[in-house]
Amino acid sequence: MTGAPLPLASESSGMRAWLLSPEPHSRWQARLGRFYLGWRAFSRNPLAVIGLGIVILLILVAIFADVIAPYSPITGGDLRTERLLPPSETYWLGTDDQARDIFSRIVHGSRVTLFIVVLVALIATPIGLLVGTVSGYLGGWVDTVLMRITDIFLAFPRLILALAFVAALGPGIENAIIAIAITSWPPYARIARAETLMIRNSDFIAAVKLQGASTPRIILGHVVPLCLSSLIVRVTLDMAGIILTAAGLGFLGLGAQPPMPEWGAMVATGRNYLIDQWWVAAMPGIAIFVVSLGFNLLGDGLRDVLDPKAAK
Amino acid sequence: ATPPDTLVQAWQMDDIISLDPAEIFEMSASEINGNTYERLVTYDIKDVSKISGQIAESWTVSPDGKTYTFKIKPNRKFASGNPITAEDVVYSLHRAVALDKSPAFILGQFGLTKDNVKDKVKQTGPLEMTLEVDKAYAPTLVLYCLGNSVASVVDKKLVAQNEKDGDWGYNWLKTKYAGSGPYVMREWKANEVLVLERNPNYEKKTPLARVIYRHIKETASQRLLLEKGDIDVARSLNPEEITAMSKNPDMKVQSAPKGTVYYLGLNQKNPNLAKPEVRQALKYLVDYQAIAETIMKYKGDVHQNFLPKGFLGAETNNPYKLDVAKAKELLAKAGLKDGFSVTMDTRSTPEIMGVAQAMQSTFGQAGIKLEILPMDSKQALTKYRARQHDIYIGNWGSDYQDPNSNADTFAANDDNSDQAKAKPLAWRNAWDPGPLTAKTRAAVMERDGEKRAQMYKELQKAVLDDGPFVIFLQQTEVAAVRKNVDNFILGPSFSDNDVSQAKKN
Amino acid sequence: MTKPLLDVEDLRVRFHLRTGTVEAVRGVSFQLGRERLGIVGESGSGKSQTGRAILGLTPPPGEVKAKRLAFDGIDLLTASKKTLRTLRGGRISMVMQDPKYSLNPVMTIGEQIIEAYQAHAKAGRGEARDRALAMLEAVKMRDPGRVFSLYPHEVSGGMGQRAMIAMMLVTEPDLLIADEPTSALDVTVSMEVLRILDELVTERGMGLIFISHDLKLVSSFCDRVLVMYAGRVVEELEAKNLREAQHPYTQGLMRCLPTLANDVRPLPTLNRDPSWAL
Amino acid sequence: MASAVMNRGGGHASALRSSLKNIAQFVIVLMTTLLGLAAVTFFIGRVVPIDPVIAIVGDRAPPQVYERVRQELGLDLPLIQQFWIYLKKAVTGDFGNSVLTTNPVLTDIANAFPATLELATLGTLIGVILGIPLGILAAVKRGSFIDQFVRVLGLAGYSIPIFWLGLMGLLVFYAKLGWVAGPGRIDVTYSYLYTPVTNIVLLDTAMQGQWDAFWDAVSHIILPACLLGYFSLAYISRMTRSFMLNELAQEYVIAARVKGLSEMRVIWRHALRNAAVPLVTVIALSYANLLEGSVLTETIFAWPGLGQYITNSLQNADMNAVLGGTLVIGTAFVLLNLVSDLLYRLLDPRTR
Amino acid sequence: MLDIQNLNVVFGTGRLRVEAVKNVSFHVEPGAAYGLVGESGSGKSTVLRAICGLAPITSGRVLVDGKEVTTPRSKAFYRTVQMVFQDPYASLHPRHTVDRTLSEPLAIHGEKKDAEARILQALREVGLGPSFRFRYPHQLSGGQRQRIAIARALILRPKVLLLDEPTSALDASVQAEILNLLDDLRRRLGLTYILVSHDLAVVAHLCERLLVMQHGEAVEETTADALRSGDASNAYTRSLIHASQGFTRVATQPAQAPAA
Ligand SMILES: Nc1ncnc2c1ncn2[C@@H]1O[C@H](COP(=O)(O)OP(=O)(O)OP(=O)(O)O)[C@@H](O)[C@H]1O
Ligand SMILES: Nc1ncnc2c1ncn2[C@@H]1O[C@H](COP(=O)(O)OP(=O)(O)OP(=O)(O)O)[C@@H](O)[C@H]1O
Ligand SMILES: [Mg+2]
Ligand SMILES: [Mg+2]
Ligand code: NI
Repeated sequence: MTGAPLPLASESSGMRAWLLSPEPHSRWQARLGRFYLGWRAFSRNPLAVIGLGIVILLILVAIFADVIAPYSPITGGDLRTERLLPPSETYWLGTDDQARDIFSRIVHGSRVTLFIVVLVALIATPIGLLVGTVSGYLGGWVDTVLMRITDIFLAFPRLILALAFVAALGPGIENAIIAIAITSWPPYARIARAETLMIRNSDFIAAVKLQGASTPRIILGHVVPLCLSSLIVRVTLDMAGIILTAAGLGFLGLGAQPPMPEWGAMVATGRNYLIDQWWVAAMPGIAIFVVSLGFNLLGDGLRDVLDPKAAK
Repeated sequence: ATPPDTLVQAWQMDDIISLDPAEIFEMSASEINGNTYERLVTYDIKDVSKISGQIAESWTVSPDGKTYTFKIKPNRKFASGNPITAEDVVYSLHRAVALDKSPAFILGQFGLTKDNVKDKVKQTGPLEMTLEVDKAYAPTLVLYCLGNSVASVVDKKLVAQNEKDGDWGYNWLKTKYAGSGPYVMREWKANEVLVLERNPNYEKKTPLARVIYRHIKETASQRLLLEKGDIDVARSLNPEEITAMSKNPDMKVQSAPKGTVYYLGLNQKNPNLAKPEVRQALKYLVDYQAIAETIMKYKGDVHQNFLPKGFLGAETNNPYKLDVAKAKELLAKAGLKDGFSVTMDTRSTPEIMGVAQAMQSTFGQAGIKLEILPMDSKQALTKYRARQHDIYIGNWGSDYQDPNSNADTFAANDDNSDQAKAKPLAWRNAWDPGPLTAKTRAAVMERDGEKRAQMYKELQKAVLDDGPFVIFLQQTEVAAVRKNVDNFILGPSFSDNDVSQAKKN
Repeated sequence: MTKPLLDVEDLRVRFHLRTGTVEAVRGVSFQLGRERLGIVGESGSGKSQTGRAILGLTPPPGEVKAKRLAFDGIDLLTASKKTLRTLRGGRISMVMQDPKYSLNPVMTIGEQIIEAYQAHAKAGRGEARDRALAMLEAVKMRDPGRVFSLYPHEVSGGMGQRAMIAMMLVTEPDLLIADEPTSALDVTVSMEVLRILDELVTERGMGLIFISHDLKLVSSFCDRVLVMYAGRVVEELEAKNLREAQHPYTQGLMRCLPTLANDVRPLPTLNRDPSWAL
Repeated sequence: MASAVMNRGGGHASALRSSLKNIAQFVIVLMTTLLGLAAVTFFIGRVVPIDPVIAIVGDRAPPQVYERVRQELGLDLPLIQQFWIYLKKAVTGDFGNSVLTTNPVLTDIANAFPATLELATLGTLIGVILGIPLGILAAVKRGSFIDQFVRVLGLAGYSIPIFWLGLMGLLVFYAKLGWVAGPGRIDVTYSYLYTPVTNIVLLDTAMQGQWDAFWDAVSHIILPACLLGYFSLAYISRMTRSFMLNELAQEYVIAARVKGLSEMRVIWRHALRNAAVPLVTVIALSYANLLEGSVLTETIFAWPGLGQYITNSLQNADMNAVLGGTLVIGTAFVLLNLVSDLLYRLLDPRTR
Repeated sequence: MLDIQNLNVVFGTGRLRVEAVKNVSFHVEPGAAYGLVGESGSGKSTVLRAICGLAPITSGRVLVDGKEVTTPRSKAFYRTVQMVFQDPYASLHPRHTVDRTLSEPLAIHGEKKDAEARILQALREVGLGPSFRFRYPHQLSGGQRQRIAIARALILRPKVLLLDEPTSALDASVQAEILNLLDDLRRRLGLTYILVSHDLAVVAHLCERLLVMQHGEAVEETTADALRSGDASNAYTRSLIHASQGFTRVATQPAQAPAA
């Protein structure tokens, strides 16, 4: 955002004027104002708003799963009579091979999905950020070593590495998440490093250096916040990939443990009934698709807001 | 579509790791072996108790029951054109024992070792040889073992040509062929394709020129290929797909019970599982019928004894059924009124996973919290062999057609210590079967068929009542075959799956 | 001055943005003959947008309106894309501020000049090459043959700017718009570049619009000056009379510059009157 | 997806010296990367809770067989020593034998890698041929219908589970419509008409003039290739769009317009020529990703490729095979990096 | 106050080697303002950056208050010497408010207690009111940004201010305001300046003495008064003076060609 010229016609209401005030009176007003500006830019993009809606919906569903789901996601009905039923009024999205209600499972599965997404973001982003900024800022042999390591991780077949980790740590959703996180930080490190390289010679970094700031202080306080936005965008865009990788691990039987209603695992089971009982795989598949799409659209919108140079 | 003189099968056959008969131990490889090699004797797949000669014309057992003499059929040839002689048979047995690969114990159990095999297995004439065993075993046991793939007769001349550094030609034969069966193994590309071709020297010429096995992991892909006619037989379909195929007018569904049982192994190191009431309770917490009719439809029938149907002395009574109340009662008696938590090592195949989840649900009804630990089969096995599991869900296929094969593992445990050399299933579940071990050993020596069968019945009863095994199904192998294929035969064991007389109309 | 080369009346450039509409140029009118017209004003006063609007190169969200916008009798507002294209580069050219950004970094300088020439003249490669070399020579490039095959990053700023001028003048346009052509250059180098421009204008009789924020420079270089403030022309006068400017804005701009000649302390600053923008 | 970060420097100096230096640098990079990969893979192999001996001898093997094989594999030695022995052998080109297939790992890979290479190359070609024009179109017509279309197309590419799309593709185009052939690389009927030389079926059949076989192979590869192509298209078109937007906003594009060039020329000759520079890296990355072999696609299409090979091996603790496969992929990755670096230099005079 | 002796700065090695500053010496008295002029790339900025440790000193000595500086510079050094950069758009952290920017130096030096008051005072000193305190850089004009940059430099109460073309990115009217501010601050706070600029008039306006640099070398040291009277011994200096007077149509001696 550059010094935007004043709008000619602006029907500014009190609240808006306060938010957009060129003279904020407190840190909070300044921050909120910035946020509001971002939100305004964001909300102009209908697809991004849809994305946000989807993500919020996901969160709501995850919170209220117990209320929303009509049946237990874990214990099924009678194997002989309620197994693999097509969508109907009783079972909105049909039942699966264990005679469980697919809708209830998807609803509860949203928690797992959210868990995966949040945890991977919380593990991978800081690693990538730290490796990238330290490497980019310090340069020299630190850079060489860190980037070599990054390259090695990057050159590693991703699913294989995840598989190996899961194999080593034992299957289970937490380990799958760790595995995914461990395989997904290198691109973030690369991005953060590229960003850092651009920032590190800028005058404002020179200025803090001249105030005697220590290296950690510069990296954490000044470099990291600037890399964060492009990273957030990237992570959001990667969310779909993360869910799908988790699904891929589930598909290979290494992700979530049954009877946990993990969407990827559900699709994986459903694959056996794909042709005749299409709903078993299709329903969680659609859920994955919608959520990934939501994250992608959101990421796209965020890119416009947080990363104006990439958006153009 | 497939060529008229070629049968194309789709199969999950990534388990093949060797085609050397001395090493073959896996399902897929056994089937290939069955169709490409011959053994001294064989049995009728419709009635396995009828044993007949294959390469042997006749045989006799010495009165002390320790020496077997075989006469070889004259004028028969290997696929290479070399004549089949007693020398080849002796060589093959020497070779199997000397190489000492995994299945070598099938011969080794008769006292044959690397060092003594040259004296115990001897050529006594151009078409005559003798085998000497260490004890007077039931002759059927010995003969069944000689009908096993490990005792396949290999072409000595051809193998010797390819021998290197005294390896008995092993490194060559692993991927090549030197036999006399109806088909010749022409090409094997691991995880891709295996091609059998008609053996011109076989006495009963096969109707088909070629049989191709394609490795197709994805069952849905197999089904689509079958429907399109790009394969003739789909071997790995899941129950729902079989159901669909059975309704398809172009297909027929064939099945045969196999000598494999599905069971839960309850580790006796777990204090809860070590209680007899708990073991019993768990046997009442499996919905046998529902599993057999839904998840395992076409894939297995309810079976609760360790000897599969078709084996000598096999019991067919299935006393247990789902009875939650009874189970609760038993649990209360064991002092576990509120149930307990337990894990189950589960191979992540769709079937096993489905069954495990069904059990998870019924166990839950009695308050037992079952946590399923999905893992790869090799991993599950590693843990199982280290006795680190709580419950292991798996299957056990008999190594040869004799009841001892299963009794030896389910009902006998010579040494229950952690350092034990042998690791039968009883040992893996840390179960000391007490007197049953001796009984199992005795049954092997019983030469009277009737009496022997009776002994096995007793053993089965004991294990059924108190053993740490919840046996629930006997496997059925099922294949969807296109209507125009005839004489595609699924036998009682994998080596009996026979395509030698298959033909296409 | 008979028929003007360029006739601009009430030119307006608007940008419809998310935050509202910005009017960057608000009713600019002027006429240009074969002379040097300077446009000065502070940053953001609309100088560049005026220049770009003439060439029809207002960036996407922008919208151009004018009562009259004619070049040599051709109405630029209604002209077809094709006509515009032949005019652009052919008869009207533009030299931009920074050679670092306005030369394509992956094409050699020679290629870029040839391309400009061939876009307007049906000429073979050989002829175009000769023209390009001649043009490089005309802008006083010391070793035209070498510069011809250099990439933009391989030449200094001054050389790049000269190459840019060569590229824009190779088609012998009638009107050249120079948008701060020297502000990225050193004082000494910029004098050289200006000298070249000056010669070309005098020799070829082109019209020149010289956009700059440097009043001192414009006053010494141009014939006539437009002073812009907030998208409007607040004053138009002969360059040599700049010191006698009437408008307080122009006066202010002139005075607040420190000079070697007389040392005023503190420097007078500009007191902006909101009425200037009206 | 991996990033498309570019940070390649370069100076101006005699080409020979710099290229010599580059070769040396490349070898060092390759070596350290491979060593790192080998080490990580090797030690992963040791922590995988699968007993490699069981994978070889099976479940029923008697104890003495088990013990013998364990010693044969050298599993009784200290880890570091095992790794050292492995490295020494690997240097001489001996990656050991695969347990699962009994073949030398190198032979297996020589079979599996071409299959993946064939698929990945075709997929990338599709992705490039369609993705770049789409990306350009979206950038040029920013905000228009086509832009939204490309965006949604791309997003869908990111979001749809590949196994789902793969099976649906088979169901529709193979089973229902019959437009393409089913899983597998070539029909049995044709599989004996040619001799595998490169193991790239399309190449082998074409070189041997077996056109029927060639077309059959084409009909087999087309669906999985399109599938992978779609995923790489999704990525490439979006990156193209963003690079093009970036270039189109540059001053030199305006300068080109000032010169009176046609819009086509401005876009293709000026903007794209510059956008091509970072795009090369993106394409190389997406190609590298496909070269890893998509386990899931390969499973569904019964494609005996590297992804399946390694996964399968890993599940069976067949560590020789996993190591070999990982090293091949690592090499491919580093090589692709090198190629994209060279192209980068070629395309961007500033880095020469 | 500041003594530069035979300063050399070399960047890179081998074919990338650049001798940015060659053997430059000068001395600045406390409270004086010293100018550095020269064409682009002549090493003016590098001299400043070398003084404060942003560029390596290859050889030579830099003395502040008679004491040679250490590498890395001590915290005390930063309290003595501060710098203002050329581009006000690049010298403020885009995500930090003015408040954060100004409190950062205080936090670094552990002077948190009267931070509030000092920030407000610093703002006042550069002629900005408290209403600017919570703005982000994008909410400020170029001139205002430069004032913030000056405030940041002053908040630690340094004795020496290094000014690297502080006004060249600004409009003429804004430049005047900043120059006045700098003039005023120097008088009030008794600061020592080193000012880099390519604009002779600006240097002459602010400084008493100045050094003309070309290709990394000191060409001539002269005074503002000498500039005004136009007597420069060096040809290069003369050409600078000439160029600063605007465009002259009469054919003159072509100026020094730029280094390629
Ligand atoms: N693409 C655009 N979108 C929105 N507003 C724009 C755009 N381009 C220019 N403007 C606005 O138009 C106004 C005039 O800009 P212009 O570039 O003509 O100024 P200028 O006089 O050339 O300034 P400078 O001396 O800084 O080059 C400015 O307020 C600017 O913010
Ligand atoms: N970090 C660096 N690495 C390599 N070379 C550098 C570096 N910084 C400056 N230089 C080189 O040192 C020389 C002097 O640069 P410097 O920035 O000091 O010039 P300047 O006189 O400030 O020019 P300007 O007026 O353009 O700011 C230039 O040739 C420049 O390319
Ligand atoms: Mg401008
Ligand atoms: Mg400088
Ligand atoms: Ni990138």
